[in-house]
Amino acid sequence: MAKHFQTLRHDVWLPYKFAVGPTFHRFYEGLKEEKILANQCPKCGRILVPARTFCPTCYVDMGDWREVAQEGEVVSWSLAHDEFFGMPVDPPFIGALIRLDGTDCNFLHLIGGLDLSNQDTVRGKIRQGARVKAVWSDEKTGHLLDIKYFQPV
Amino acid sequence: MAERVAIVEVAQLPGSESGDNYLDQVYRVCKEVFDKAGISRDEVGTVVSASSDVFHSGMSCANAYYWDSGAAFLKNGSRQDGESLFAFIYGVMRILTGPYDTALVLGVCKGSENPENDMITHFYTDPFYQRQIGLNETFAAALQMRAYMERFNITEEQCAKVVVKNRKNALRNPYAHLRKKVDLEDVMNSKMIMDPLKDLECAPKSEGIIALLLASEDKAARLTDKPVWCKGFSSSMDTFILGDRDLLDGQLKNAARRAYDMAGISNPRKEIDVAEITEPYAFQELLWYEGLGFCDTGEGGKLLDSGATEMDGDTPVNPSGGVLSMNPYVSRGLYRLAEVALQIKGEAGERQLEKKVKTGLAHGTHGFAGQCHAVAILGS
Amino acid sequence: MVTFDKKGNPIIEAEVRIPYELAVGPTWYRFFEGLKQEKIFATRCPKCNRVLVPARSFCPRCFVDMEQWVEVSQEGEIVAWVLTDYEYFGIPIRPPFIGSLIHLEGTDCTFNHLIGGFDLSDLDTVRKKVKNGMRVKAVWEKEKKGHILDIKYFEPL
Amino acid sequence: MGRAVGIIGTGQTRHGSRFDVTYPDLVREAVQAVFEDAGITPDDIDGVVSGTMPSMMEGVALTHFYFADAMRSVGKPILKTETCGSTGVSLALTGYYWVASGMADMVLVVGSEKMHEGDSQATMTTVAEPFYQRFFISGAPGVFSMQSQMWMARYGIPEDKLRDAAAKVSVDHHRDALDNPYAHIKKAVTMDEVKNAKVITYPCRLWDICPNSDGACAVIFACEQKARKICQRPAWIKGIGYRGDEYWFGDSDKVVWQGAIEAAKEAYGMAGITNPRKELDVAEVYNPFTFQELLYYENFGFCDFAQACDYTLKGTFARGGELPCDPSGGTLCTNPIGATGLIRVAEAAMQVTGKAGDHQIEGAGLALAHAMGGVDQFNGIMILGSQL
Repeated sequence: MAKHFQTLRHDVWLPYKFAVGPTFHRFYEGLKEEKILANQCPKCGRILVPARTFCPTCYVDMGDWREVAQEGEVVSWSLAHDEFFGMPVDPPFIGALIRLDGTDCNFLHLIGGLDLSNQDTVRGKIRQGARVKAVWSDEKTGHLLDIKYFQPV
Repeated sequence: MAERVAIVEVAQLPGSESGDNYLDQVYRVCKEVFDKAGISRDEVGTVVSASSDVFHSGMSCANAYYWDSGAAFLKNGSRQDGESLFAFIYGVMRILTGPYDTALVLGVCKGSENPENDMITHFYTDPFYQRQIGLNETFAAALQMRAYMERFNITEEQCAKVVVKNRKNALRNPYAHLRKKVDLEDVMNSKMIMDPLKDLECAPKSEGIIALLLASEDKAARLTDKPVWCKGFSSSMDTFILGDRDLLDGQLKNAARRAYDMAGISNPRKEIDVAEITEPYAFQELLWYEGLGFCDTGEGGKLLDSGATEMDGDTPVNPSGGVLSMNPYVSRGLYRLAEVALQIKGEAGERQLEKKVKTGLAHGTHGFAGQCHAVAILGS
Repeated sequence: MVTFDKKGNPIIEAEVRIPYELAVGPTWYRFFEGLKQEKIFATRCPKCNRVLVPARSFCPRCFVDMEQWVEVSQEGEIVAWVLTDYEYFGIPIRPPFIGSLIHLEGTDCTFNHLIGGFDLSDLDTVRKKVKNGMRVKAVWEKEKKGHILDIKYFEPL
Repeated sequence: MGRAVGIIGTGQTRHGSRFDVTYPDLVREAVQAVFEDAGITPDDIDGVVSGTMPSMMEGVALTHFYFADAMRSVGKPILKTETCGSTGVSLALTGYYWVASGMADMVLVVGSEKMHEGDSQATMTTVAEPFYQRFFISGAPGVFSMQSQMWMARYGIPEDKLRDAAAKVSVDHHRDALDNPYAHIKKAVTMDEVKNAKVITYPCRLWDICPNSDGACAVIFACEQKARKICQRPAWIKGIGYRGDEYWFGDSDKVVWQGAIEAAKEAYGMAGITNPRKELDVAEVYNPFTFQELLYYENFGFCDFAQACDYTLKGTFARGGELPCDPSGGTLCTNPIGATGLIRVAEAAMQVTGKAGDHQIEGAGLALAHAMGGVDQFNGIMILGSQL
């Protein structure tokens, strides 16, 4: 950022330790076993993924845990071309909202496993309603990217 | 208890990058608004500012830094975070409650000192899920835009036309950051950032330091012959996790409905003479038309095509050039409000609308895909 | 990646570094240029007449411009001091160091800077040496960068 | 003035090191507690006020997004207040003004901090700008050490006496905290332990300084009509005050501290208090450092200048004394910063409504709550009473 006036470079550099809590911990443990875990609200009956501590709508503790389908439908997607801070993988990549079968919310993740170099080709292949399926990373660390991406079926 | 609260005067700094020191800029804009109203710092009752630490040049507890520059030395004051329209309504509440009969409302964001906005919006995410997928405001907007296009057959051209309209309006606004005309082709051919969102459809990162002086009815009568009244206000918050939300049926209509009820507005399209709305991504202006009740659901593109929201239309939207022409993230809501106030006062210079402006709407939004909206109604 | 704290709770550790670039502006610029020439500049308020250091562009109380520049004395009295001998992430100066408020002669506020030039390793020795009201004088770095630490510290006279 | 406003419920988390839950879950703990205490449902709420201290304290910015569901604010109007360490009282003031102005009848106010997730001293370093003060403000303890030293020097207070008074404050509050189910530090300390503890920044020693805490607090404000209908014993807001100094630490006097004096004066004026030590029954003074609590006694007019040590050593401000201060153990024993000021307000409300349990001051009818923020810059006060 070369500027035409005098500036002072100033980095804010801070360390954090985030409390994962039992709910996300169990969800991450599931990922390590190639399972996508959700839980169900005892009041409204919705199945939410990732699993939550409480239902955001009913405000009651979530109930039964269950493994959900690794397949679903694309609800919305975007092909990222540029590098940005905090991006999960190198561009180009597709970020997407996916409705996993049997769940009642959209799951934010990546779509991959296809050639992303040409936008028009991608637009031809990925559409709202397209079926996708989870592809797992070889090494699991208990992280959202243990699922490498969702691939068109 | 005061019955009504007015905006007395407005002072704003331009959005372009400035080598001036932050504190000097804040001081100058406050001084300007006092001079316009003809009052001294000592006479000011209370001070409410808006700023966000993360959009504040890397200094935490932002309002500590500019407290005295913001005229608040030994005054009762407070600060709102995230959305500067919050500071406006908090100033209104303070006057309504008393004993203060004036309030300085300040929006502070020196964007030129910050990293890219999305580096910062990334920190809105929870560290466990959405952060691991790299979510930020542009990412969320791109998902929202595609959903909007597919569900309602909104075209990429309709979205791009918002940019053309607003950037054209900005040519007449000396405070706007980007003052260069763009045509439809420029927008359509601009770099794809996150498909379907193109570079020119995303708002820039701007400076924006702005001050408004509010007063009770009695006090306003002594300070100005053109008071602009606060007629209605509300805000509304949406759920946190993006995948839990219906991105096309958000909280704007709740915020708008409550603000309209307060202002006694039943037909916004007819009763609102001008609207300044926060459209950090071009397509959002179309979607917000719907949320504000300017048209039916899915009809945002058609409303734009009809020309109704152009400068000479029946509901001009963003005569200032909007956020696409100037985006000081935190203070952008107050810039919208100031523009509406100036239009009502008839002091909007070259961009003054030809028709008589009696009632105007200012809208602010922050967060992913409009997680939070605020709507203010002003009137003569 | 999930690790565990000492009680066995799962945590995720992360470090965040966000870059900002601040506009210095003409007042700080002139103040820092002064430091390069071993001068400490203040400005005077035309209304309340107070001399404030470092130089300001406006008086926070009177809310008027402060355009009259004055070079102030490099000597003054200690008003308060604190020996810091603990460390934390991102601490800008390596401990031990003494932060202090110094009333420079001819000014109407106190100046925040370091006291140094002697052994700081033992609190009791430091307490015997450093007292409020004690006179101190600026000691300059050989190489100047136009930075507040061009004054190395203030040394007891 | 605006409409009368009352507090109809308070909720706190168990404060301390809370790595057992995520941040929204912690916030929810306080919000659930406040709805239970007030006996109302979220549907009754017209608006929500949210606040934490600096955004980067926990590495999540603009936390009102993150807590939207935990605060039950979805679909509701919201405000987000942040004023450094005084955030908690500023939050309460926001709730008060929202209701007093007539723009809402019932407002939920939530303050929180999860300080163990970040590095508090590193974050606080970023409160000082990098042109000047950053290099000389050695964290919060450094600032307060300088302030107490100026005080001692100004009045020639003998060091031993000041040390004894500060130690007594620490001993008393650590004992008080044992009776507060929400308090973080629950350990009795002796005068000798305090006086001989490790020096952090001279003269502050370990037991003179507050901990880093995780915690949240929630309070519901209601207009007079609703408060009377819903709640048998609301805590009425009798007075409010707030003042801020210049940003630079060296620009104004922090011993005869105009910001603190005028904030108190504003609140006393509204509440009709002329002799605070006699008229107030209890005070929750923001006391992250023992020495600072003593300084506040003087600036708030609980005693004359230079007299705080004498009164303290006599027991005037201890439980059972003339004006008990911080019977909850105060900030000294519990400091989740963004919640801390609101905890003061909640504790004051609990005292005047007889809900403070084991640390109840018998018959308390008028209470002061206070918070301080910035580099000795902000002071906010709210006075609560059992009678309107």
